[in-house]
Amino acid sequence: MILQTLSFILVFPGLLFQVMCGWAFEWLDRKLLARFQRRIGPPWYQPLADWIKLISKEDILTHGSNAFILAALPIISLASVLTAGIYVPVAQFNRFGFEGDLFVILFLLSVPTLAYYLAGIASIGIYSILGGSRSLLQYFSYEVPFLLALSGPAILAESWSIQDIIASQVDMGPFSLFQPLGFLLAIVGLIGKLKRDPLDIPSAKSEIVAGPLTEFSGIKLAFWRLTMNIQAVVGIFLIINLFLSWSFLPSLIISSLIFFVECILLTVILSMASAIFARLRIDQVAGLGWRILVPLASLQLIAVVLMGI
Amino acid sequence: MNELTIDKIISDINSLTKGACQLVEYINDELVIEIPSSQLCKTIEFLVQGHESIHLSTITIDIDNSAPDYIHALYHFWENISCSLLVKLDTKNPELDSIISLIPGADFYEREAAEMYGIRFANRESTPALLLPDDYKGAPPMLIKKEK
Amino acid sequence: MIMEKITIPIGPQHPLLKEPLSLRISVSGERVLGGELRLGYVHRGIEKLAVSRNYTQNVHLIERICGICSHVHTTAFCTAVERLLNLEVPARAHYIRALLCELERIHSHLLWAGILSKHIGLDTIFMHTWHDRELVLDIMEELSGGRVSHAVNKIGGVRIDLDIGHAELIKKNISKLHDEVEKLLEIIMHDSTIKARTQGVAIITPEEVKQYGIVGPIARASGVAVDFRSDDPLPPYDRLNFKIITQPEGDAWARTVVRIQEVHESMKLCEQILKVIPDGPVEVRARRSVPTGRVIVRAEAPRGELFYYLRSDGTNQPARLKIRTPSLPVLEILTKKLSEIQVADIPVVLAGVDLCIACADR
Amino acid sequence: MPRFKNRTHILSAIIDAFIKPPDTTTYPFTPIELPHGFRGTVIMIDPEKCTGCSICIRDCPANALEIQRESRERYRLIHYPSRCAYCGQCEESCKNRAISQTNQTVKPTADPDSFIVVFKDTLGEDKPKFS
Repeated sequence: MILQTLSFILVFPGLLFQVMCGWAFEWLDRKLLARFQRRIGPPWYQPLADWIKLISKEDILTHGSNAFILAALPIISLASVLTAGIYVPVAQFNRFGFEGDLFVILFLLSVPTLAYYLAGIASIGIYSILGGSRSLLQYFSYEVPFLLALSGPAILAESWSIQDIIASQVDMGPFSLFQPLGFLLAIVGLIGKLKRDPLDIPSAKSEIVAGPLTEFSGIKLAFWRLTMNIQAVVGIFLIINLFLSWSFLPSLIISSLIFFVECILLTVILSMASAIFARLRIDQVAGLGWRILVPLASLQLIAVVLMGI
Repeated sequence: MNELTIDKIISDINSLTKGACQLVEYINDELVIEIPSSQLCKTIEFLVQGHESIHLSTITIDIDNSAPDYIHALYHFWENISCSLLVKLDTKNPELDSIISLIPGADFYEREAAEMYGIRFANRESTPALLLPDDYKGAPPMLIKKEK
Repeated sequence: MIMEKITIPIGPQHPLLKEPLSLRISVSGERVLGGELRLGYVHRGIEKLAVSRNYTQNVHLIERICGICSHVHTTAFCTAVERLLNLEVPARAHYIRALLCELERIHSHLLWAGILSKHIGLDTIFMHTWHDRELVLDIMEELSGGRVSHAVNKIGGVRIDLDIGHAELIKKNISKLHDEVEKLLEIIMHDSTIKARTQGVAIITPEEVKQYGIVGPIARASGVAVDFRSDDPLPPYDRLNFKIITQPEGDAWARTVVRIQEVHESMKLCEQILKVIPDGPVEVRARRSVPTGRVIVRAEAPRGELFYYLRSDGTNQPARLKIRTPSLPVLEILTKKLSEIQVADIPVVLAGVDLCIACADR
Repeated sequence: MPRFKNRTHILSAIIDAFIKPPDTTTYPFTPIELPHGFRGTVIMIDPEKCTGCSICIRDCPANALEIQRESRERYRLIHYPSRCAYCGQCEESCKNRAISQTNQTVKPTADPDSFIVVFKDTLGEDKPKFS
């Protein structure tokens, strides 16, 4: 029993699976972006090679920064996304689901952003501090529409358990059909959460070098990268579960196949978005978030509530 | 707007400087007018205010080794023809009036002239180094004679 | 947002800069209060070096002022020496020089368009434009044997001659480039995120153009039609037809549009040159010692007016060579433009004016 | 406020790029083919043609050529590839067409100071190469 639980945590859907998916996501994303830009792109083992290279690099601390905090932050954020990953059903495999697990996942997915902000403040550096404050500003812009968008399926399913949401989609059909707007907003929110282009303002290279991660190197940076990748994977899994679960699935193999195909499609959408949009300014993001996304998300929510009645 | 013509500019500057100006030469059909350094600001003010699309290309400092008593400072203007003002400076005490109040864009050129040739500019606060390091201690580089 | 004033160093090493330049920008939160500029990191003393070398060596020295507009530098220098020598350069040599100048303009503007897109986070356009630029660099390499340092000019003419194969290659690559630039122009003219980032940023007014002596595409984007290809044309530009492109807005977006349309115009010029290029020799023998005299040459580099002042004292070495590159007046106005903007606009301001630090420092 | 329309141009550009084969290449482990006129290694094919006029040395902008001369006939012409700017001026200046440039790239070296090529040697091997 303990062995089984341990294997859940360490192998599937826990550590090993998440890490593999994270690297697969990174590779696919980079490859797609490269192809959109007329490049060949990296070979399949590139993320692993990069990671190994990073952990073998020297770890440099800026003068005056707290070594313990800087080491703890990437570990905390990695742990929180891995925990979130365990609770997210993968191809309808869900061992740890409970009522209200959606809340827990959303909270755990926010931890890396806060750690990211703290990393910016804690590593003494001008670019880091600017990047940190930017990441917090951006967090306030995308988080509200993201939460509103994700609460749409929960209200429609009348449950805060992901398992129930999937189950009610089996009855009613994928929720993305009922709330396409919510689905779109969830993707935009995910882009903001992952700090990907065009919402990569906290780490805008040409402005503030690498944002909060400027002073990180070696194994800590490797953990940060892994955190970002797994965060992306968990976010994609979450959105697929909430919006794109299908009702007419004859067998487990086909349903898993469809699940992963949907994940790949969502990755393609994310890559395309980063290929075709220029980075926005922070005031434009705040405007976008509060003037467009929040009203749209509220509209969607009202529509969902009306639908429920 | 009145465009620059060679005859007109000569007569204008001539009357402005009360005959102190002197047509030096055409540098391959391009106009060079020598004016006394005291008349520099006045002439440039006239050029800038009377002509809409004139711009200062650069300030060239030139020391002719065959006539080492003078440093030549050339202010190259362009509107529809090239017109350069030549000011002769004393080598021992090279000082020019700053024109940055008339043409703010002359700032870099004056700074460069100051650090490369050691020319002092009156009517401006300072001439911080433009290209050389801040702690450069040696003589102005362009004045250093080549060692054999 | 309440935040105390901090200073961000941009440069000498920064992802934003392709060449070393030191900007110390004081910001309060996201608002930029002002900037301080420091040049000289690539100062090689070329003006001083030039007076200790003979004219033949100087052609190659001057080529190395800049890695992007190297050809127009040597064209201006060779023209200056030829004027002092009173040398009648064959017409074909002039046309080949102009052809390379235009190719260089295309490649410089495309390079710049890529850098601007990269700075606003649009790497796709960066990759696409730099791919298109390769077409031009291929022509350059085939023609002159070097991608950026062409060593084409010599005093008295050019060292290369066009043959049928070159003409075919140029026509083929230029027609390919036509399609690509058409697409690029469509994207830049209509893309709303590019517009959102560049419109209204760092507006340079026509008054400032005059005050600071700003030239080239930046002046033209402010509505000032200054182009030394038509104002003071080196041959053969007096015999070629081309349009001077201006935009009235004066912001970063107008500069973008002007440059991309100039690429278009340059491609047409290349085709025109290939059509009208006369036959004949490409060089004449030049004496090594140059008669005493002074000469001023103004040429239109990709970034604007390139100014050469050359004085000879009758030997085989120049007595004074003064080079004013078009980036210098732009750098003067830069610090003025770096205030009352946001941190995110810094790359747009810097990239939008198309700095060439190597040119400015010399 | 950014408006998100007119995305079609760039979208079609990236889809176009995705369909086409990539334009970059993997690292070439074999020598790449350079254009005919590429300015590469400087060589002297026929030392007989060299008369020791030293015009190439006068014109070389990078001081990459050096002559060690004892008399009109007895000299040694040395080329330093690590200093060379590959501008092709020596080829241009040589009246007897003794020096020429190939379109081959220069082999790398770990020791640039002693990387020298003797173009013509009528001094004899016993004389030291470095002056």
